[in-house]
Amino acid sequence: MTKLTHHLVPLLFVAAGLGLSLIGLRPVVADLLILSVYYLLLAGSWNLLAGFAGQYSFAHIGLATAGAYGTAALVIAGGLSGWATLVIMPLAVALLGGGLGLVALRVRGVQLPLITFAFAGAFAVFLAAASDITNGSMGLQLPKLVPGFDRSLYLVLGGILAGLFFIVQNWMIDGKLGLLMQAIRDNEDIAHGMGVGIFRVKIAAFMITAAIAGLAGSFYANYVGVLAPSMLSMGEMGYVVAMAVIGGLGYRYGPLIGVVIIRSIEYFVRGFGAEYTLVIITGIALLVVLFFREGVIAYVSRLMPRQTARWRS
Amino acid sequence: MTQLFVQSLLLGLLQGGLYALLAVGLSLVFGILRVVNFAHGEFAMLGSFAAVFVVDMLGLPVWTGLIAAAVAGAAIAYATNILVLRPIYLSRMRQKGEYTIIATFLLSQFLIAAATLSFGTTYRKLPGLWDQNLAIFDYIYLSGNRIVAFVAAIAMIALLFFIVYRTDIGRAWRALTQNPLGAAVVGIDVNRYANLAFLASGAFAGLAAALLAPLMFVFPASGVIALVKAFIVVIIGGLGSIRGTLFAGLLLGVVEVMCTVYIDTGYTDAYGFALMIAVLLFRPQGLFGRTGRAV
Amino acid sequence: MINNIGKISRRALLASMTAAGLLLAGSGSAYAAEDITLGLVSPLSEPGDARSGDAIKKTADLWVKLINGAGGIGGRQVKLAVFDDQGKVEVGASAMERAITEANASAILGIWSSSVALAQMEVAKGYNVPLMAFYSWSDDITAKNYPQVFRIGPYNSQIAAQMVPFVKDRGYKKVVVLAEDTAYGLGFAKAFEEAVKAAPDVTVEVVQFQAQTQDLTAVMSKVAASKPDAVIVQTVFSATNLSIKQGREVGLKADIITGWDWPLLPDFWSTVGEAGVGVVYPTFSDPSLNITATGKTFVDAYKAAYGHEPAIFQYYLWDNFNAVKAAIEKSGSSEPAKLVETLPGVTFEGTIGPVFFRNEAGTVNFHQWDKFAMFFKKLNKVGDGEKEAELVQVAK
Amino acid sequence: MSEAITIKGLRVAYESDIEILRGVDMLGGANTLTAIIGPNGAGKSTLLKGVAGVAPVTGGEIHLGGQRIEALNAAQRVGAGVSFVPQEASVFGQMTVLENLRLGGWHRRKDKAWLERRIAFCGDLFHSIKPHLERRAGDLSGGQQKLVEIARGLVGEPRLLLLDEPTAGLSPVMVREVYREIARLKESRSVTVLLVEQNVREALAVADHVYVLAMGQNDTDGPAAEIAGRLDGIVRNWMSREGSGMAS
Repeated sequence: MTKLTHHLVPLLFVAAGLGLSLIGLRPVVADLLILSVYYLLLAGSWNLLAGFAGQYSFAHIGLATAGAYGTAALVIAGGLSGWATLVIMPLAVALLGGGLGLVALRVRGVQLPLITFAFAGAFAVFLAAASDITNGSMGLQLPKLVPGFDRSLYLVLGGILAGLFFIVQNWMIDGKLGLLMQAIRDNEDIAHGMGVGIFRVKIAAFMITAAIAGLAGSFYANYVGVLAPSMLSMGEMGYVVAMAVIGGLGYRYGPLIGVVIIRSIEYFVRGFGAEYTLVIITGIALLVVLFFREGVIAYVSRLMPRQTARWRS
Repeated sequence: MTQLFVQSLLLGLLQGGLYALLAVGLSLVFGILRVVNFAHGEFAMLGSFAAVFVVDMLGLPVWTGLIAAAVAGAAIAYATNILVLRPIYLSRMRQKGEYTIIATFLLSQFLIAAATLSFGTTYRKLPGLWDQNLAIFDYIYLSGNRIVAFVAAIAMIALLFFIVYRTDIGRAWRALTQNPLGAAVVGIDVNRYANLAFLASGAFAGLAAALLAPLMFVFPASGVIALVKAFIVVIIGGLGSIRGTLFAGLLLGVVEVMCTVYIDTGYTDAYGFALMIAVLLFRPQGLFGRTGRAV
Repeated sequence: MINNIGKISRRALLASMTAAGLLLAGSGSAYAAEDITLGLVSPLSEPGDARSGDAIKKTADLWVKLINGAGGIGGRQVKLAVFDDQGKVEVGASAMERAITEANASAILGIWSSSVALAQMEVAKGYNVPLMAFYSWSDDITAKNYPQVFRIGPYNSQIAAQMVPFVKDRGYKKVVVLAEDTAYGLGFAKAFEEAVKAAPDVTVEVVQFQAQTQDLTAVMSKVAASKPDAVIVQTVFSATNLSIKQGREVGLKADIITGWDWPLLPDFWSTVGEAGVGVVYPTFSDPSLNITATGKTFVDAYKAAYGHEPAIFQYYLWDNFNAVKAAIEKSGSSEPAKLVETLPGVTFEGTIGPVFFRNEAGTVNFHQWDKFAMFFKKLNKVGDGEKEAELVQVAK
Repeated sequence: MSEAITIKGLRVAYESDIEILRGVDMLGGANTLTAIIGPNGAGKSTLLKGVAGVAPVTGGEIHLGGQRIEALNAAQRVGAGVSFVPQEASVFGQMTVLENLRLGGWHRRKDKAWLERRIAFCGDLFHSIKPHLERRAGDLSGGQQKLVEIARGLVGEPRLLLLDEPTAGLSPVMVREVYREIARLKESRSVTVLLVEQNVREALAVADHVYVLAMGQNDTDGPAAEIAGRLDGIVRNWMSREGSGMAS
């Protein structure tokens, strides 16, 4: 794809959001699409962090959850409007992500997934146990952006947020930061030798992707209107990882493809019960991991040899 | 109040022995292959189901359940290595370590879902070898099964120490852990010894789960708890260090019990995480790990 | 602008729904009257309380089978639209919306966890569809006075109040409430702390723990060391069995009063063993209970179908279904809005007595049926079931 | 005991389209020391790895005495008598020198009496590690560690010893130490040695025969003394190639 196409994609999403809201969708389909935006923001930003910068953090869902609970706190205790939280929480979570990075990035390689895993685990215990603050598993209710069950505004907002994500992604990948991130991913020692400020680049990647996760969490809170600790589980993290990996880790549109595939499967198999959904989704993800190691995008582009170079970021 | 203190300390130590047994295989495999195995907990879970099957359904004696658990755990670990991990670590892809984490993570989610589907979510219990509550001088209270489990755990870890420091298999493992290149040039077949390490890892996890089963319960998601504990132990002790694993297991057991009793009962699982984070920050290689490893 | 979009879409939505309805009516059984759909939203998988979800599903399936076998409601067949809430509030709320908008459910039944129910109430209110609670104990469910929400079953503050006389009569001076960190556990603990103020010489300590825990030995050591007279365990997960087993293991000598009907679940004795002897459990069920003809039909059919006795919450669920049936018969319609209007006035024979709703606006007794008795029963030997358990006390 | 090695048309490629060795021929006489020199990227180390079986051989033949070995895997080649001492540190740092030596006889570990004899023999071989047999190998100096690796490589009674830049990264004092011992090893005339070395002068001083590689192919070869004579010309030739950027 050319650079121009990359810049058209955000417009496409904004237009789709507007169009769909005008057509009017069945609530179930609208639900599916709106929550898919949440997953797209998460899988997409995780892809930037893991696929492009090579930093496999397992705290990403934790950051989104922090964004969601932060939104609830601002709305309920602070009396702010939901719209304000959509601006404030990404910034706040970026700082949180930066802090986490300062701490977690002191370790390298496979220890990073482990320490972020520990942070997420500890946060999950806190959310459930500190029920006097978080309301525990009773769930924390907050007013939605739009009272009632009208989804059209959320479809528009979802389209805009998805578009925004792709704009940020284009800016990151095509810019200097993206090059430095990939240099670190491919060989940290060589990148270091070339004078790349490794720690600064990593922190920047952590903060930007954390901001996107925070935005996702805030969007989720404003849409769903009720939060519970179950939002932060290893299963959810696995879900996001599966999306990125199935689509193609380190590919610009990998997470998008992954979200489409997994959410569709989920939509069609959910009638069988949650266990079946999980078996099917994790089974497919596992097969992709084992046999199409670079994800669906890489596999498809190999079938179309002429396009290979264009699909690769 | 000293009574509570002594009781807690003892409980923590007994619990810690089992944590160490759960974790020791994870550490062994990491040392040899640099693979962090997120499916380790499911080796334990499936092992304990095998024990339930043998003892409950077939009606065989309890000790056969322990053997069944070890065998089942070993078999699944072996299959995991051959089918999931070997293709990755023999490939030429970059960031293999991280990729094995993703693969085993998804495998673990799949095994939990599959087990839920096959076995249902009811809690099952395994009878123990010594199903009796003991009141020692009416001061210390313990179940016999806890003592059996601890003694067995320590015996198994002692056996592992013997294997590692006194046999050729152990020499090969240590060689692979200390210098994979050196091991290759002296002609040690990494595949063969990785398989053996996985067999041991699965057997120990399965056995640990079967020893824990009479104290707790058997159900599909039980592996998650086992994995988290094993992780914490391995990180604290230092990846690849068996001595460290034993020490860290006991430490985790004591810290969990003590903090639960003396700080707040609602945060039991958080204490382990906190300990793990602290160790990673101040001594990333773990208490017994060595600096400059290829981690 | 935005409002306009909303209007358009809602109109479009209505149009499409009507079209779908016509299509359904046209293609389906053209001669028979249209089927009635009831939504069942329950925890059918982890991390929800899937054990209870399973029991709920069995009860619902049986009810639909019996009703359809007897010719349906007013000649119309009943079908269930089953959704899994996974014990998660957000999943429960969206499942409920699916049941309403996609399956066109006339009423939603089978809700279990209070947390989920509280989120679903907003959906019920928004769509004006009846939501039937039976064993979700949070006071808020009826105290919020939503016209669409009904409960045939107990609630926390009443249960807690009934427990105080029991504690006094047994002479307990020091009571520990062991509560899981959920709406169920902590909600009860709070209500009990409030209610026990009526008995100033009883001291209460609440010990909170992680609901999904697998190891309570440390917690139980602490409880045992404080040497209470009684421990009230309030949890639905494995911790019911764990607290008993591990409590005795670490030398807990106090009486254990544990959650409701859990000791009757099939895995109780096989997991707890000897330690279960002496456990007292409060319940709303007892052989001395006056089971009506309706109740007897239910119990017999249930035993025939599944080979064991139903637990008391399944009785209430049965009454939930019958309440919806009564409302449909009374109003002659399965329109959700009609049912919301009709339900407060229905009376019918329930499983353990006549059922009618108290409609005291502004209180917890709004759309609430509460004619249940509370029994305290003691398990005296391994394997004791509901019939063998000794009745220690009754609170009405 | 030891054998001559004959290499014919050896090709090595890590990825299908990038060939590092493009047909190399070589002959190392039994019990001689053959040095391989050449510019950076000439494929010297790759040649040793190809012979040791740790780099993928895509064509050509390797004869060790009467045996064809190019189809064997690395472990099987150890069994066939090939011993490789790689350039990177390969010592087992947490084990004692003796334990390191014991692992050198891995492929015949069941033969206990033979193994003990070999450990004793090889432990005695180099003056500068003899006093340290009970110490942890990781605590020795870099040069001593390299000697431990060479001694370990000799425990299995190899027919062919492959030394890949044994002095890379060592201080001049240690370089001299290692070469003193390599010279002693050569004098004992007990093993065929292929030696890859950047320190051309050290290599020429100790070698019997020298091969020069360039760009994955044979450049020239001859007896050590002869190559030493025309070294200036050879090196000038490399420089011009490296300057043109074609060597790598």
